[in-house]
Amino acid sequence: MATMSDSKTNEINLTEPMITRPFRVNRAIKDTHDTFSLELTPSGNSNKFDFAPGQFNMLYVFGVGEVPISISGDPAKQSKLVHTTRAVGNVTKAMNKLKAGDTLGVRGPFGTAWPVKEAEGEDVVLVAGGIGLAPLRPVIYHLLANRGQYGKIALLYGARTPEDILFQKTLEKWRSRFDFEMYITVDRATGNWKGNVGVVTQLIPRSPFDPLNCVAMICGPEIMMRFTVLELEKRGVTTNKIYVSMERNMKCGIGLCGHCQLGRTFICKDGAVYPYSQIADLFTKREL
Amino acid sequence: MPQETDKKISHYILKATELKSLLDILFQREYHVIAPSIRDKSIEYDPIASFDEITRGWIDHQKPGSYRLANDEQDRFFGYVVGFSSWKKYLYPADKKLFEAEMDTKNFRVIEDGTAAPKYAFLGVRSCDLKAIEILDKILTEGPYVDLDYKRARDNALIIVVNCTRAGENCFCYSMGTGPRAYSGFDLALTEISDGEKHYFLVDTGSRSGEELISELGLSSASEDEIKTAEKAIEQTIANMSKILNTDGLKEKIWANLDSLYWDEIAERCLNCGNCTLVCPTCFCADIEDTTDIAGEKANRTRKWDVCYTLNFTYVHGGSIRTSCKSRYRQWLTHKLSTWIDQFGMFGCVGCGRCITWCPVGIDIAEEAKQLIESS
Amino acid sequence: MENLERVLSEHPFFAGLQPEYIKLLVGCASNVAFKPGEFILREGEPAESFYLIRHGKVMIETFVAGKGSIMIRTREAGEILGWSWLVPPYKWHFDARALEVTRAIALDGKCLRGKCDEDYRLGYEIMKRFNAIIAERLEATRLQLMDIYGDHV
Amino acid sequence: MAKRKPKLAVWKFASCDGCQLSLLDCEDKLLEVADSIEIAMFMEASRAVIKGPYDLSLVEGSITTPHDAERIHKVRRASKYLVTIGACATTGGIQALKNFRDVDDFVSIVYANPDYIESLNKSTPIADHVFVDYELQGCPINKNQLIEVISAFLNGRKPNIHSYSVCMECKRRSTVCVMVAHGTPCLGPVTHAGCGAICPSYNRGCYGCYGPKETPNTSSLASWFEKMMDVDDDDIVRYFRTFNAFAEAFRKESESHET
Amino acid sequence: MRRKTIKVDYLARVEGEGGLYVKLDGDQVRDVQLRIFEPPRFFEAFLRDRKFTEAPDITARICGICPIAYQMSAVHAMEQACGVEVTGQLRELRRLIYCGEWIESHGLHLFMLHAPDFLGYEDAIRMAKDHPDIVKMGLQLKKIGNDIVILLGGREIHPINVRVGGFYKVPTKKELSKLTEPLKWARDAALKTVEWTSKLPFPDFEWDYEFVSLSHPDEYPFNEGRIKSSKGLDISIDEFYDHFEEEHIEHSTSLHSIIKGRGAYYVGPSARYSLNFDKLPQVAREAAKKAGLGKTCTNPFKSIIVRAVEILFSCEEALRIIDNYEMPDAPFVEVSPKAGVGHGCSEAPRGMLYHRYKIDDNGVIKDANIVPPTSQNQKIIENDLAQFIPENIGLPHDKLTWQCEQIIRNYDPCISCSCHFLKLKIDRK
Repeated sequence: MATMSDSKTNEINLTEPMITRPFRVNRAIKDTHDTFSLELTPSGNSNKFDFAPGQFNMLYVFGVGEVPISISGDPAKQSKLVHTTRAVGNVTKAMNKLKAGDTLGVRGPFGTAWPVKEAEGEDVVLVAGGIGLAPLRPVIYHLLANRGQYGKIALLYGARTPEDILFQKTLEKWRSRFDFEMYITVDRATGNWKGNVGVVTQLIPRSPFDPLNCVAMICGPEIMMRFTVLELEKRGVTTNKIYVSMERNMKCGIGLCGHCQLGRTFICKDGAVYPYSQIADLFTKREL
Repeated sequence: MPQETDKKISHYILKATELKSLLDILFQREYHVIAPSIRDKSIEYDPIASFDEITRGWIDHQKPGSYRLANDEQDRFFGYVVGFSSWKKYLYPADKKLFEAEMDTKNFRVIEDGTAAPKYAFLGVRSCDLKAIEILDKILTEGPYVDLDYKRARDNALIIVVNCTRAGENCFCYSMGTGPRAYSGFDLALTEISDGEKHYFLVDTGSRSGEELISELGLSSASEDEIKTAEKAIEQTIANMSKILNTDGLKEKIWANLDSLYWDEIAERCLNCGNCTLVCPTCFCADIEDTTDIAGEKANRTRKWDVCYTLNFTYVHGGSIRTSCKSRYRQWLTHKLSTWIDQFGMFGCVGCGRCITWCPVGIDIAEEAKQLIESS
Repeated sequence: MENLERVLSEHPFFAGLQPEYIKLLVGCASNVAFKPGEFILREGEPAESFYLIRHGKVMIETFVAGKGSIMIRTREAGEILGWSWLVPPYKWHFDARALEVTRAIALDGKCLRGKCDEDYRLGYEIMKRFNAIIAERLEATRLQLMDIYGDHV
Repeated sequence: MAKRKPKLAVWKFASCDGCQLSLLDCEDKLLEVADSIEIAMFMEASRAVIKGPYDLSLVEGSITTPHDAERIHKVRRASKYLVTIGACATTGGIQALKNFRDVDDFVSIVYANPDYIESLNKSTPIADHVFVDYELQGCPINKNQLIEVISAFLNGRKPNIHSYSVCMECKRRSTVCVMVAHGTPCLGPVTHAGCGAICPSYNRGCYGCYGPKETPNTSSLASWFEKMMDVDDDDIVRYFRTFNAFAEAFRKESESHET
Repeated sequence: MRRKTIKVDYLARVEGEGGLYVKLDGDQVRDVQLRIFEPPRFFEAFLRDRKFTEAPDITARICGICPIAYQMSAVHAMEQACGVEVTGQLRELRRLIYCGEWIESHGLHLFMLHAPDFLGYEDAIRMAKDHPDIVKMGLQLKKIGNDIVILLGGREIHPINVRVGGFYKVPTKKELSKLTEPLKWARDAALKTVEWTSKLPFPDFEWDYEFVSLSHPDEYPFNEGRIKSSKGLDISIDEFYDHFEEEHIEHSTSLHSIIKGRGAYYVGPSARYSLNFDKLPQVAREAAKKAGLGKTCTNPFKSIIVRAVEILFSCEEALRIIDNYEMPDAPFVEVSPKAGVGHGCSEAPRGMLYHRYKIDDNGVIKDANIVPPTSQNQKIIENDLAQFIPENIGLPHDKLTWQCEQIIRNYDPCISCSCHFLKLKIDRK
């Protein structure tokens, strides 16, 4: 039996994509009442974790199980791997209890990436709903780090309530930039909320991007993405420039277990990020 | 895995009485020989330890939802077509431990499962099943990620095909272009001829390993007549194959009927029990199961055959995507006959008929596909 | 008056409306401004007008004892506030409050209803525009009700 | 830091004791279980009773008497998690056969002096009375599944217990299908997995002791029995009316064949 | 006058639910009640209208501890009704599966339920802290018993492979031979167990019981034989109801099985042992002798030694059967239903278990009666208590209570089996 020591984890992981790699939790951050981020220190030779914005990892809590979680950190900071998720299931709830110094298993990165290269020279509109902001954050880091390459950048973000807004500090920082448009709306609010109330799609008509020269990236619940696509189309964005991130029951992460099949694609392998035009016909098929 | 020979296929004659010698060589070479034997009134591919365990003198009668063995008047070794199991159970086992992990206070350690697959010799692989193995090769070894366990088992496996000289009632390999004869991808291929007087095998070689076996056996080359006899037997098989699935435009026709009401009709009969997928030689879906001991100090990860008929299969926080039975049957059929082509460039169905025979209520993929298209 | 006419014709709501109708509408229009926190509409009061928001932000809300003000939707520049003037019994269903300094053009509902009754073509143009708004709000409301970011969709 | 051992309690209602015996039948694991949890209340095994509340209660048996109908509420109140084990606790068990008949008849058949028998009209599952955190099906339950449920609860994960058909386990262990190859009626396609598909491996049709699986299409199976296997209505009623007779899918199917 | 009651609300370490109520007046025992509040489950009622082939599976559910006993009594009764006799290797396999149940059930009772009483532990898990080797040995023994039942029956609780006429599938010689080595270990362990139990502290408590058990001319009884007693009863099983009846005692409402005209009797290991000592294999007889047992055992506390002897016997018997095994041609004898009455009586680990069925020509059960061992022992248990308590009245209350419990546990009562006990009403004056 081969024992997987830290020094050769990388090598084994490449050949045995089903074997998880133990990573150390560097910091556990509570984002909202039910969402949290884990900052992991990659193990192995290089202490670096290379990924493209939009990719996900299979995270394994010892003894509890494994779930796909998108990477939410800065792709340029390879020594700091960040995931953000909501504590809803057993695994994510157990993950929420992890503290600095604990160990978490990582397999990945898997899946396709947001089209940051294709978007160069164009306006970029990012539409996020709920926890869907997490997989888009690496894109924003990338866009802002390479600000000169892009036209207008707009983030349209819908959350449930003001308390559910993710990454508040980061958003504040971005809000103060003049080269970054940000619109946030919540589904319901009480008290002192001075921002927008209403669904995220209502932000689309008024955000200042050029529909003919833009790339749109959407991440959120499927129904929100469906409505968003309609609204973007209404503004004249062509569907091959709209990208969506899909979600299904991913188990292996490498397209070999069949659980995340969506028609002719496996989401873990062919997605999770798709050009909308590629899956438009699958998008509204029931129980596919 | 058979290595391509530089020569074209050669033909030899193996007398029925010499089949034992072939097996003896395999045993000598320390192959784990898997061959058809009878278990609980069905043909099953089980490990055998001696030639005597190979079954002889049986044919099978298969109907939707029914399988019965009967005596073979010609007393052949391979008079039946296929049993319910397929070779995937050796190449891609139903339960496979992936790793163990141990926790010490805060860190855990992963211990890979080091058990390697044995060196198999498969005797009696039918052409449809050979195609099924090729499909699994494509999926499990030619994508961006390789299932190394599969690949290792596959690389070491010796494949002896038996071409079909009898068509089962549920066979439709000819429609799917997967049989009844194999042309490549094997080490040896046998065509059994038993006409009352003579009983022998025409042996085709498909690889260097195959050639080596033949030369060790010292077989004589086949005559033109003998080659023709075998060809005729196979032609007869095609002529006798009554089940037909018209594959012209099948992929598109199935896809165009996603919202057909006919799916509801199937759903009334479908038990969503999963038998069709489990007996399918190409279905590869698997579940990844993580378990622990009571103390929470040891954990295991296992891969298990899964089927697209369960609610859990598409479970995403709080609910299943495919809640209705019809959507689950639809998923299976459309995958086999339509989306599989998009994914892997081939049908996911090889026409072996197992899913028809072993469906407890006889749902017939070929018939349902036909009805579905005609009902639109 | 010329100023109002220009403002009306440039407002997205009236885009494409014939100039003679714009002229007609000016007769029902007036400039209004609200300070932050100031009520624009009050639930239950007669709905006698609607507003083309030119600048600022308005919150549509309702007040529930024990929960306070529940915010339903915000409206911003370029958007329309209020359509209860169009449907009997012509009473506001919600409160609307300015969140920031808000400038708008108020259109007198009674006046407008009269003009629409006289000229069905104008009526149809106005109806089409409100229809789109009502449909959009209905869809948005559905989404909001589904609580799509909650535990279960 | 030493963790406080979670407290386990085992409760019995109308039953044969077989399911709680499964815990004692975990010979290899029993002492391991006892190391990880405090067996605080388990009358079949110990005269020591440690007071509640309990972290995990395993409840065996169905509710058949007014006294038990009250007692189960006390159990619920004393339990953080309540897991029912076995067919009696999850579907009313074999004693739910009386649910289809007049209970007074039953009493008079068995007892000379019926007046002393205090029994409710129906044998009902625990979940009819109190909230149940998890139901482990089977008559009897599978001890490995019991260990799995206990370790899942202790480790805060979802038990790896599947509600799909017995066929899944049958085919995975590559047992020949008794229905297809032998013509033996088998409830496997509509029955909840968990036993390991024992019966077919002994050339016997599944008799449904694990109760209905998820989305069971009992009517399709029953009509195949009738049309293709010459099974009459009386026997179909008997098939579906055994150890999980009162489970909804089985109950409805049996009722629809009553002549 | 000192009034005192001993009350055990829930009897622990017995299968099923029972309690004990004893009323004392000074050292006079006014009342002893072994209370059964196992809810009624009406097996005899819902067996009606079922097929005769279903009886083994249905009656197995009466008791999860000794399902084999129920299955055996049921199949024998049905076979008798239909005029079929199961012989040869199939009969041997039935004995073998019974060996498994005895080893398992006796192992459970001896190590897990009974032994802790003698050593002052509340349960075997606590006992394991001080005597890990003994408890582990017990668990291992029990496991081997279960392994026999699993192999022949499919699973240890409610086995699935027993049918009227034989089995659904019989094992190959190779499969059976896998049990040989573990059984050899078990035999040694059983020998040690006999020795170990013989050294436990036993109260001086003897009684002139009427022992009742099956008795067979050639073998230690499992499935077949005549019903004999130590006081001269010798009847065929068909005659059960001619000689036994279920009596209604005035102070109690529970049914007590008695021998007509004579009263209480004792079933179980000590009864079997005392009536069939000669039929035990030599190794068992010798071990018993070494352990200080005579040919009879009249101290109910010493039933723990007898159980150990029976485990030893079962291992020996199982090894004999496996050694001589040849796979039969068919796993079962075809049994066609025939209207009639059938009786079945076999020796459950805790004593004689009697079944009687009336079936019609289609094999539909018209009437069913089941007399489980615990119902037969109930009166004798109460008698033991009534005798024991006045002699030990000086003991502290807790200790006395515990000893009363131990007296009940001497009988390994299985209250779930007591499918037709009545709920007890307490007579308060």
